Amino acid sequence: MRKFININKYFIVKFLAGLLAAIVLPLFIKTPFPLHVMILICIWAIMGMGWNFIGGYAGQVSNGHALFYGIGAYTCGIGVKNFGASPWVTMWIGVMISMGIAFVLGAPLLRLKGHYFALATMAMAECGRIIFLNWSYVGGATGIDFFDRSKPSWYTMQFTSKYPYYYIFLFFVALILLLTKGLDKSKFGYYLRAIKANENSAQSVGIHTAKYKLLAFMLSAGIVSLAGSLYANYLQYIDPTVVMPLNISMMICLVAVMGGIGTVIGPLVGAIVLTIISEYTRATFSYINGFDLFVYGVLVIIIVLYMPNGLISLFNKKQKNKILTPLEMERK
Amino acid sequence: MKVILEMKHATKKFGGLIANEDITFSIIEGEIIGMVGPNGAGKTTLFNSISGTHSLTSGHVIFDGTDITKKKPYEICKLGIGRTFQIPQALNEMSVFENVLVASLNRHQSISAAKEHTKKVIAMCGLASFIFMNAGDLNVMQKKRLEIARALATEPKLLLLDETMAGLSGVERKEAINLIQRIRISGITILMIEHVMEVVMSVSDRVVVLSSGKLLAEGTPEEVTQNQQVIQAYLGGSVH
Amino acid sequence: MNRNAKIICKYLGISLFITILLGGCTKYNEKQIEHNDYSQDESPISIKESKEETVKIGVLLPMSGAQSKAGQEVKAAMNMFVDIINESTDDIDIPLAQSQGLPNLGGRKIELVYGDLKSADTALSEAERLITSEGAVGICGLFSSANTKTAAVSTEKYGVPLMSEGTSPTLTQKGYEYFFRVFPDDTMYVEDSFLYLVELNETKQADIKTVALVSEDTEFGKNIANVEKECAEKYGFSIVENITYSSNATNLISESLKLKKADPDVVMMSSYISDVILYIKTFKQLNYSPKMIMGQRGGFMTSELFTALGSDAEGLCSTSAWSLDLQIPLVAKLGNLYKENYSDGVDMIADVLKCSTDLYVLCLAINQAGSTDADAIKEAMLNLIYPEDKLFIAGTGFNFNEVGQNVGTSALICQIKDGKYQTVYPDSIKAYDGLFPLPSWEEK
Amino acid sequence: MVIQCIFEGIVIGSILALIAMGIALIWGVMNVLSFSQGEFLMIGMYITFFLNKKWGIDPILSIPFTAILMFLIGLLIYKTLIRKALKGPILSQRLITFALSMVLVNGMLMLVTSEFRTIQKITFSGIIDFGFLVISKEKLVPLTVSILVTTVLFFFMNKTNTGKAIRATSLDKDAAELVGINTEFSYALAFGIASAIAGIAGCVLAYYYYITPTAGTSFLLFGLIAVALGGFGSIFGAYIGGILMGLVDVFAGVYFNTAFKYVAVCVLFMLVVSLRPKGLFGK
Repeated sequence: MRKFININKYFIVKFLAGLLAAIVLPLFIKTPFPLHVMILICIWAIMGMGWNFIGGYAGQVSNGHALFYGIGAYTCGIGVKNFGASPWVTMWIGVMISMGIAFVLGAPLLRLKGHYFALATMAMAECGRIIFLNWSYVGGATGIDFFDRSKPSWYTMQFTSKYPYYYIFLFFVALILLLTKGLDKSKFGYYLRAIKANENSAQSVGIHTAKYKLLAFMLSAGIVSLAGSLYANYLQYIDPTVVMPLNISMMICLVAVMGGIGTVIGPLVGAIVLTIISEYTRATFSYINGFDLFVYGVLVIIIVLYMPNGLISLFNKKQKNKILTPLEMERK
Repeated sequence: MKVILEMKHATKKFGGLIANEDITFSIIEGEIIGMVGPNGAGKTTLFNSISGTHSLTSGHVIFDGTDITKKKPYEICKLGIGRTFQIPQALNEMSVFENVLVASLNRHQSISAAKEHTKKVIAMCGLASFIFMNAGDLNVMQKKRLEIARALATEPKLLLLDETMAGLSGVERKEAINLIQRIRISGITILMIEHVMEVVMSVSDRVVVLSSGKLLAEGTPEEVTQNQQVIQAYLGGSVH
Repeated sequence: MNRNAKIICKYLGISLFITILLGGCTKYNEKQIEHNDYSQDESPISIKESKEETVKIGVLLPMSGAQSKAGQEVKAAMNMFVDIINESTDDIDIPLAQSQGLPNLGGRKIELVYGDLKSADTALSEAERLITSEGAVGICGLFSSANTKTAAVSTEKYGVPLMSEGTSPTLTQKGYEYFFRVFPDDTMYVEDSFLYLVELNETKQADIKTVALVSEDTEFGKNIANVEKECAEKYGFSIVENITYSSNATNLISESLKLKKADPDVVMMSSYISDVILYIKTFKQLNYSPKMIMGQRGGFMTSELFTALGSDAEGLCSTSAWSLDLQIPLVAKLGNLYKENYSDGVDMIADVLKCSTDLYVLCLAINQAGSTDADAIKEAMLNLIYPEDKLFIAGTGFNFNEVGQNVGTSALICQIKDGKYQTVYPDSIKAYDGLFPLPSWEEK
Repeated sequence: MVIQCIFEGIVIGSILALIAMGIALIWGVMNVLSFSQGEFLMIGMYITFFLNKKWGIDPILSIPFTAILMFLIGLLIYKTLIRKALKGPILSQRLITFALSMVLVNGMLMLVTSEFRTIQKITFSGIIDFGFLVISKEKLVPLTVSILVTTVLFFFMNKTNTGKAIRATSLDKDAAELVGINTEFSYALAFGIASAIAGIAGCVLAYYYYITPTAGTSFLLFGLIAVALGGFGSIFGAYIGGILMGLVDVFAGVYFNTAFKYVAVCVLFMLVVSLRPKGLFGK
């Protein structure tokens, strides 16, 4: 394990401090709406971190992750509705299915480069959306509605309060954050970055690029699917227009890009900022038609334009210019 | 006298264009082989065929007893061939240290062991003062160094160097020759493409001459320089 | 150690900042909300009665996207009803109009708080925000069936009445406690459209035998298609083509070609406005004139239909729950008031009236209950007293059954004639004799 | 029926081809996947609409005006936004165009509301019915215009110095700069031309499509796919890609299933790029 996971103690301190803050924070919140925003932040953070593996680390920009999001949500929905299974189980089945589909589709699609890959994944997600829309077993356009106010429990992951949701989602955010951190400076992480930088030279130093890209694709599909499962349980209603539109695919990228792609906490930062902007503008400006999305779009443009490396570059600036001594380097 | 690499009737065609035609030669363990030839002679194509970037149209490449003709670059690298690129293909946005580290991971499973190894390679290649620099910010000479360091970090048995001396000043060239000698001492066979004749003649044990995709001559530097065909085809302009 | 302390301080600082930001997202009212997790019997959050002047009602409308025009119209009509209730309006003779505010609540006035209805998942969060942050005691708005389902998750959770005109029959089958629908559901509408066909066959020897179903591929179209299939079988019409298509398509050529080839007597469509426009234009371009186009509200029941299609819209039929030409004096009065003072000269159409009537009925129930407590409102809703002579909708009144459906309502069918919706069915209230078959494009 | 399908497919394809050419131009020259092209189409439609409403100008006559106006709008957007964006990573560029499309749609929504409009005063209208084939005169317009625009663009890119400069920039920006080409100018021009083409597409589409701020969005994905299908960097490829998409769209709808026609389009695309990773005509 030691050779696989490589986490230094400063990260652990930071992580625990952040976690503590995230745990304590909701106790000061008296209305559900901010809590709802925080839950959304968790969902987007998970998705952003998942996408980050293929889009950020491996540099294969997928614009079709809504497919996996939808598959996760649907597996959970069908499991709960049709089989009475616990979401705690179905979410992992969803992860398996997503990874399986990522494996099958990834093999041909990952051969594509740049914009072609983005477009092919977009087409893939669009196919998925239309198929789910017309597939009566999964409820088709009517969607799946598994809201049942009589059964709130941990087994069904249905609660009348928002707090349990928040803490469950926070747990998964923390888990995936640790996973990302663990992989960040591991062989896997370095290999993905090498693939992103230059596939030819990556191959020349012995990296099985196709295999690692596929692994990253599957991993990210699994994580995004997990987010889908969690969101479905929170919303307790899913249909293809909610969980599979093209916009979600783009927003996942946006979360990661805004925070900083290929970094550990970038997607988390992006999720916090983007969700707050999105919800805040909607709550404030929705009196005029379209004004909220207009403001939202302008803010996104400004942030992406002036911080092309993400908000994370604000924090990292100091460290970059600093010349590290070999001792410090070892810690890195 | 163990043969490490054997080219057997290697032919590579791109559509109608024949880049390499019926090339046969072999390399013995521990040698430094210089490969010379005018521009467009098919040297880099041959390199690409050996390292698996593309596969031969016909013929075979046998490395250390294994037929690697149809193998992929990463498999070939695992088997023990490291290469550099004529146009340096550094992993931009990664530091010099990380560039070499990625290559070190080829033989070292754990990060810490790989880091140790990386430090050695970096020290050997004289890149120690740049380790935190972004590879994209290096100058051409440093990038070429980095190419060598990266190839070396994969712990190859055979190293393919593609024009690592081009554009270097006299002093830098000396350092580079030094480096090549050191690499050889560590027991690595080297096949190098080089335009700078002075370098080829001084370090190579044997020289292979390509012209228009064909093998023109093979032998010690002295033999080759006296070969009439070579003089006509390649050195023709300068010998009068 | 020092460094660790610094980091912790930094993170706590950032969290504090985020808390403030999040807090800023909502306007705090002086309401205290107590959390009471995991209790099944009481609603988890009980809102203490405040001494506020107004009774707040949450309104969810599409503020952006293709439907926002309809949203604006609904907003205008709702404001009309709010004015009627809040001010004393003598010429509109309906309950609550003469008094100022809600008499049983000491004259408290109605205030609308708005939320954006972008998609089904925003319906959930916006409904929740309106309830918990804005203090809405009831939710209404321009809902689709999908939006209703997610909004219901919130309203059920907090125990707040939800008035929705989502027409999917599944809504009343789900056992929602606080869900109410004033107007008919899909089953009634579709049943009526087939009854109209039967009537045409009987009275006009129209000889209608075949129908084709065209439905868009989201919940709205899919549900109706299912009901239509059942009804067609029940009334002995054969379905010659059943088309499901993607809404907001770039073209509807293949769909139209298929219809032209099948050549049914009646085309039954459930589409949104964008697709209706494109369909009619495509039919015209392909020189295909169906004998009858029977729309199921949606795009067929919008004021934009006339501006966008002009004379091409003539003769289109649609089911409806209300029409300006109903033979009730109140209808014309309301219609005029709306047209003159609230909508810049746009006629009131059924969907707009439906949503605003929801609001009005909710106010009636609140007034009758004399309280804003959800259970009291529900109780009042189920026993709503409304003088029948003051009705402004078709049907017998507001009599809700246990699942929240108004059983006193009835559907009707309108046809577009002279740029107006005119009732052609049922016989008792029809304004003119329906036109069948439609003339071909050249004759129009 | 088959003939009708072919005709309709080519008409739809022509529209897609016009959008695709704009995307292909931006992709080829700047290596940006432009998500705002659909919105330029929409703005073009609105310009046409207002010209028609105010002065009764027929959409086909408004093409020059719309094209010039859209060209200027494109230049403005390039100068204020895209030029800065080009300095960032590729993904940021793409997301900026995505956010731009959001801004344009909602800005338009604020300006003109979401009301669905159509052009009422049209000179070219009516149908010619052959029985086996019904030709609507309105549809001949996109057909002709797309062929004209393609030809003009082809000659512009291949025969004029400015066009050659743009092509040189797209092949190798640094080398083009070395031989004295003002690449900045080429970029701006390419973006302007792409916007103008989208505007022209808006003009011809306004003949029979509804006009609303979200109208362009649904064309975008298929425009993008058409470019990738044809192989980027070639005007001709984009044109063929567009036509092919239109044909597949109609035939899949009529002979397969209307609900799944876009699945057919997407699957075809994925198959083609799996076999030929650079598209049909890509090099």
